[in-house]
Amino acid sequence: MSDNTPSPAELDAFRQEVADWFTANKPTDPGFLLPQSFMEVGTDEQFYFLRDWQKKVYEAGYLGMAWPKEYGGGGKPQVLQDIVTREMVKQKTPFMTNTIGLNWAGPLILNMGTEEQKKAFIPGILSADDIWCQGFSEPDHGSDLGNAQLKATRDGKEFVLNGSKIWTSLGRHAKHMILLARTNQNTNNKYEGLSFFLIPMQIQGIEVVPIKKLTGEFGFNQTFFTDARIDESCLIGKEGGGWQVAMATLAFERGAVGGQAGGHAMNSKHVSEVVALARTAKRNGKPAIEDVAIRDELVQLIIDERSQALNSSRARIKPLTQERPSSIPMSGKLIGSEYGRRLNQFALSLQGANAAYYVGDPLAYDGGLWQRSYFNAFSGTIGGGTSEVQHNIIGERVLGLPKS
Amino acid sequence: MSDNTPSPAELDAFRQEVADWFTANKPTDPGFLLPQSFMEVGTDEQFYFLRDWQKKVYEAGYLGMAWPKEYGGGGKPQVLQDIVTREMVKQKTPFMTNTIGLNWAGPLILNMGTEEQKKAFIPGILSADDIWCQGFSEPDHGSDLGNAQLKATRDGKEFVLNGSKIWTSLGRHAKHMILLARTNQNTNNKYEGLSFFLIPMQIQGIEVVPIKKLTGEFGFNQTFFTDARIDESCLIGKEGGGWQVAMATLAFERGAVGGQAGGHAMNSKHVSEVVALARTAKRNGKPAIEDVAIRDELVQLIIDERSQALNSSRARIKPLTQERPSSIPMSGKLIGSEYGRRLNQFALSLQGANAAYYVGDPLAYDGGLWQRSYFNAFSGTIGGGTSEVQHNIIGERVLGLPKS
Amino acid sequence: MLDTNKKPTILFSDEQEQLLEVASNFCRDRFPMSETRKRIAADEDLSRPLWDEMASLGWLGIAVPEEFGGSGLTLGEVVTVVEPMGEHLAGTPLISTTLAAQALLKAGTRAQKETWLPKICEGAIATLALSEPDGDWALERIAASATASGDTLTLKGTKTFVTDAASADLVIASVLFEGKPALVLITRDALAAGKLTREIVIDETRRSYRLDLDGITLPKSALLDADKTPAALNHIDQAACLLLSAEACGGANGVINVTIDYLKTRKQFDRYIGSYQALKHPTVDALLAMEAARSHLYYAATVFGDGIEGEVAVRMAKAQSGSALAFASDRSIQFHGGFGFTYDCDAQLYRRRGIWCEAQFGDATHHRAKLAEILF
Amino acid sequence: MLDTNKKPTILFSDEQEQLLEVASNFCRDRFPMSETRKRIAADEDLSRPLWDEMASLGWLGIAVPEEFGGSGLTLGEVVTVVEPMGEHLAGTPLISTTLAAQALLKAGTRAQKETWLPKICEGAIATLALSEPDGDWALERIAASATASGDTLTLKGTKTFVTDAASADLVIASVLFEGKPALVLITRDALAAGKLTREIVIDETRRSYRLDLDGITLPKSALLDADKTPAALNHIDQAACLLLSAEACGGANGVINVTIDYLKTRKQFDRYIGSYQALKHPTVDALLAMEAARSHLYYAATVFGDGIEGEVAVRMAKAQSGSALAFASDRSIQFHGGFGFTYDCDAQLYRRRGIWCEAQFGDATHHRAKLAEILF
Repeated sequence: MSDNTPSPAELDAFRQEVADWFTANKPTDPGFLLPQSFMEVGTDEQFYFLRDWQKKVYEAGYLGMAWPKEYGGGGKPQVLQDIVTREMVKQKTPFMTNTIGLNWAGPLILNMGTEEQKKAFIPGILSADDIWCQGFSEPDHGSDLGNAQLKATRDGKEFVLNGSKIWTSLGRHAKHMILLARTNQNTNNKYEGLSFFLIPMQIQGIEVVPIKKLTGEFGFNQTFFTDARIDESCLIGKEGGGWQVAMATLAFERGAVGGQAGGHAMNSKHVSEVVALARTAKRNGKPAIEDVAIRDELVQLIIDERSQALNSSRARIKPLTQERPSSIPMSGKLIGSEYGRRLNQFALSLQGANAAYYVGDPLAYDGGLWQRSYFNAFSGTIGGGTSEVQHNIIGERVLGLPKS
Repeated sequence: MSDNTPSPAELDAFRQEVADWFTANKPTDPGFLLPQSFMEVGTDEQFYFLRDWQKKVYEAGYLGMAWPKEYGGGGKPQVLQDIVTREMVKQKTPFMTNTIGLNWAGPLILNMGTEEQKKAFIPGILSADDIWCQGFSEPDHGSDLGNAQLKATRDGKEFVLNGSKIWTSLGRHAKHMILLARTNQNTNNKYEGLSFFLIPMQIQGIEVVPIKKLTGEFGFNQTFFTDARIDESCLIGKEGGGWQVAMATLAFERGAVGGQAGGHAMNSKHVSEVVALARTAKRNGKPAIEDVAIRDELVQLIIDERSQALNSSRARIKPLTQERPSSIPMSGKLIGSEYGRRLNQFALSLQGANAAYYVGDPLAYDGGLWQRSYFNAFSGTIGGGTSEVQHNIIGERVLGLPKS
Repeated sequence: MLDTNKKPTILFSDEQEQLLEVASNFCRDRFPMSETRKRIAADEDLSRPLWDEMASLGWLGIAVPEEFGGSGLTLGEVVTVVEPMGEHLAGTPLISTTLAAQALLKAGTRAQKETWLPKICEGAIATLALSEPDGDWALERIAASATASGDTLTLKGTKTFVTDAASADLVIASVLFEGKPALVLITRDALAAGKLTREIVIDETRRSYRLDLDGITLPKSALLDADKTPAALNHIDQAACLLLSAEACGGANGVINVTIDYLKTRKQFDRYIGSYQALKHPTVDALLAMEAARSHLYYAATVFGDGIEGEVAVRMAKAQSGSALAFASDRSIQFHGGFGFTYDCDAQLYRRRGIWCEAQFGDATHHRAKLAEILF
Repeated sequence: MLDTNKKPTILFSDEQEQLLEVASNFCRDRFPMSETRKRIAADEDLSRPLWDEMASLGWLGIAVPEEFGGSGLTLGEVVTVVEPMGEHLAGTPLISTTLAAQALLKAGTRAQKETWLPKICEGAIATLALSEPDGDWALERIAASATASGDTLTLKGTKTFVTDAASADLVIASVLFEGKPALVLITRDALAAGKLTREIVIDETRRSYRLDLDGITLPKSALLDADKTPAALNHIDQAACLLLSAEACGGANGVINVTIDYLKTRKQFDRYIGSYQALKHPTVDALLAMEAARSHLYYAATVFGDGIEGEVAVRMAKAQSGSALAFASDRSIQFHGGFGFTYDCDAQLYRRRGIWCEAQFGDATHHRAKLAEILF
């Protein structure tokens, strides 16, 4: 996006500047347990804390650095944003909470939106003044997006929305939603009846109902649409062309193509933190890490975490992936989510009797983060196609095994 | 079978007598590795050694003790035979190799056979002079017995056999076979076309071809029938009533009903032997059993082995099995066979570099028994319905889950 | 070393059979999941009438000798009551009270037994205070202390996971006294306001408290018999493992039933999801793990207290049952898919119970390590 | 301690790419399973022409400096040749010879290097004699010994798993000399008849021998450089782990392909068995374990020799690849059903190779224990 590529020396200087800024400005412990991703934002205090943090980062010039200046971006080379993002991960700062805006809606609007849409939406996405949510999944056919049934019925220059969407994170705080809806019930091909909209959330006929998660907390919602009317200008892409727009959006989300605003979206737990926990927790009067059975499992987890990083590295080397080029890309979600569940579960087993504490008890390790994180890990092994479905997909598409 | 039930004192005396006899008479190491069951008898030297041992036990009066005297049995109470069998297991003597005769054919003939058949067959079964084999499984539909396709076509007072049976252990040494064959192709119900025969093996048109096992050894055969003619007197049960006879036979085999001749049929490996191995094998200069990771796995194996014994004990207590009475009986094969595979595999992992030795190398632990036993363990997890099929059966019949 | 060639035999008494049937019916009737959820939502202690009913059934005195008002049976009979409670996720002070009574029986003075055991049989709630803030499972590692000055003991330290303490008439705490582990009897009146803090625990059916001992004073007669205390602590450890095993076995069975119900009724891609082997086979594995745990449980109940054989059996039961419930409930969440991720799905309640059962008195790894010490 | 936050990066050179392609084609062509089975049945050593062809491709000198007639590349390039050999279950002296050359390079005297390395590059077969009858993986624990008398060394003891020894021109054995581990170079002419006994090993593609050292005498000049020996033993250990990892990764891929072929063509109950999730899902797990092992392998190849980072990487590769092959081949036998139980099914050949690969230089448990020492 910029002609003047920075020199190595400039990059080094920038790296240092960024590291210093985050060291100086990253928020201190708010006194309550923070979520690990936007899907877990369950309370207002969590939300406002995270929104303020994103705003601060943006105002310091460290978000949307490679997005066009005319819409509030920095107009700078992507490499600078990447440096910032890596530093945020490294310093374990809170994530950027307007994730759907920054990684899904924003890139989509910049790529396919009208000039008006860009002007209207992009600045608020970056500043976190305008929160976005997504309306893809529906109850009863979770992973089967193409089967979306929420109706958008044309009525002159408007569409009337009826139906419901589920797992709408930040739905209560969102100003806008990206929505996949059915504008035509009678197509031969179910995909051709879908259209894609950018809709306002604060209108009559839209009700957001929080879903209590297995953690006992909130974060997801079910959104009900009852004769909610939107203008036809909310369409993005062609009427009936929603499936293509949705696929493009998911490609942005996966980072398969560029265009994300930057900043990290998730504070995943790493094995190094579990190692630290094993040094603290006691077993028979000694640190748990001195127990041989625990060491053995910890090493296996380190190997497994590193497998994922090494898979990514190897995926970029063609001669080392030519027999089954899709094997590593298609299995990342399965491996990562199952690893996450296992890591968190193991972290509990280190805590002795104190594994039974929960979020909010002063004696809970790390404020009960591990207990909550274990439960939330199921969003990875269930959401976006369960691990069982992932096994099918890999078996059939990578190994060419017959369908079940 | 006897009126004069022995007194406790008599039983104790008998127990001592038996223990003394086996201590004095059990065979010494023959200098070659013995099989663990009749299915693994692969060489003539193994066969003759085992046949002689059975004969010796029989002639000492310790086999078929509860079978009728008039057919060569002992005519004594079953409790005495049970004492002998337990002592054989305890002293780890070789098994009784005419297993099909003692546990399948013998009880069947005593139960359903004619007086002539009893006179003709029972004494040779006990003395091991007449070895028996079984012809149930066929290639291509291993577990689906009811689908047997070997044809027995009536021709006057004879039947003409055509087809093939697989996994016929001791087929080369057998004088007789119990055979399930199709006497009628045109029944509505596939089970009604089956008949059961006691046939001679040494006739024209029967060819026994050894199958080389994954161990590199022999023991199983495929038996080919080409216009082999047998007399109709070979029928046992009614023509067309073979399925019922087969089910009755399998009930004898499982020991679900009494009537077996006694003596044990298998030298299974037990975890106590793996513990002994772990005390011998070295790791970093110390006995492997001092390695904490190994101890942890060993304890789990001890727990799992004991689970099986405790399941059997609990299965006899109705109030403790009433929710799912078939759960324990139906899962024994799956649990036992998978445990066997796991135990043997773990035993290999204790042997350090020497795990790579195989049967016949003087440095192999226990003569390479563990390596062979691990491979042979697959006969348990594959034969008689694979572990995968067992999971289906338990899921559907015990838990009532829908069919796959 | 244990003779692994010996065939272990489970015995089951007529009393066990009767109690199991009565308790199963009682739990089905009194602890439907709707009631459990109501109680969680209201954050209430167990209703007193329900507790009194349990007392009137004689359940609090099952393993208390007749001379003290009990039935004179064993903990093996208590198991048959706890197991169905576990299946229905009942959260009652039954385990706490039973264990406290065992502590009294094993190490109480004659006066303590005569005062408290009959009251417990009639419905007094009692509990133990053994754990400490480091969460170490080694019960003999005690930081809390008692110091004597004349006839008065002054306590110091913090005890954790003191279940049902707020409604308890009696707390028995472990402390160091004169350098050795000791048990002291703290009556409700000795607990000043503020001494108990409600803990936030993962199993929401539990009522657990942190007990601040600092400054609590007791008469010296509050000490249990010092000579018997080490054996009593060992006994309590094993008794707790036995009862928690029963609770976990019941829980595993309960959550397997929750899973099966869903697998039989939920459809995806036009098939009942229970027809998919990816769900069916692990559910079978959960069943087999639970069946094995149950066999170990009732063997442990059979040989409880029988020296090494008893200790081995109870540790095996604890290891196997904890793992069985953990596996069954973890898979249950997963197999419920999106619904499994919601609070409304019962799978999570069992998963929370599973974490509780493993965290209390040691998980499978801990007990396997202890078993290795005994067996090898 | 290792920085687990650092992102590890695999590098892959042009030479590696070329070698991988050439070796893959070569193995497909020269080592079809039919040839492997013929060789097993005939109990023959590798055909000399085939070995000479491998030598002429330069594979024996890949990691030998140019001054000694090699290509001056690294073991990372050897990995790309060994991996396809593992996939096709080729049993050649390539690993033995490469490791022996490494021993010479790291601890050989100038004269030893100049004499032997060029010969090896041209096709001489060499091997190591490190293991001893107790099967312990700790290479520094040595019972065999050498004693000097004047200029003559007399050897004593037994070495095991001396692969390809009967066709080897050179054996390098570890012994204790003056109380310290030493390496001695034994040429073919120093081995009297009867000193080598063919071992019966589970991997029938291997030719393994027991070496009776008793009474073998050598000139003192047969000793490798004593100062460099400890480092050389450490290097050999890691080099062996690297090459065995390559072999195991190749084997895992090979047996997964065997399994997939069967799952796609065999029907039971009127369906291709590969459509059953009970077979499909574990096969996917085998694939993912193999992919992970391969990633570890090529990272280990990238950082080989790089101190702690290198050692950690190679131990991880060895642990992961051994487990991957064990799992994939064990499941392959099972999923072939009755056919899997026969010698004709290729799954057993891979299972045997898997046991060999784990038994040589340590299995996953062993390497995890070593890793724990480094990491914690």
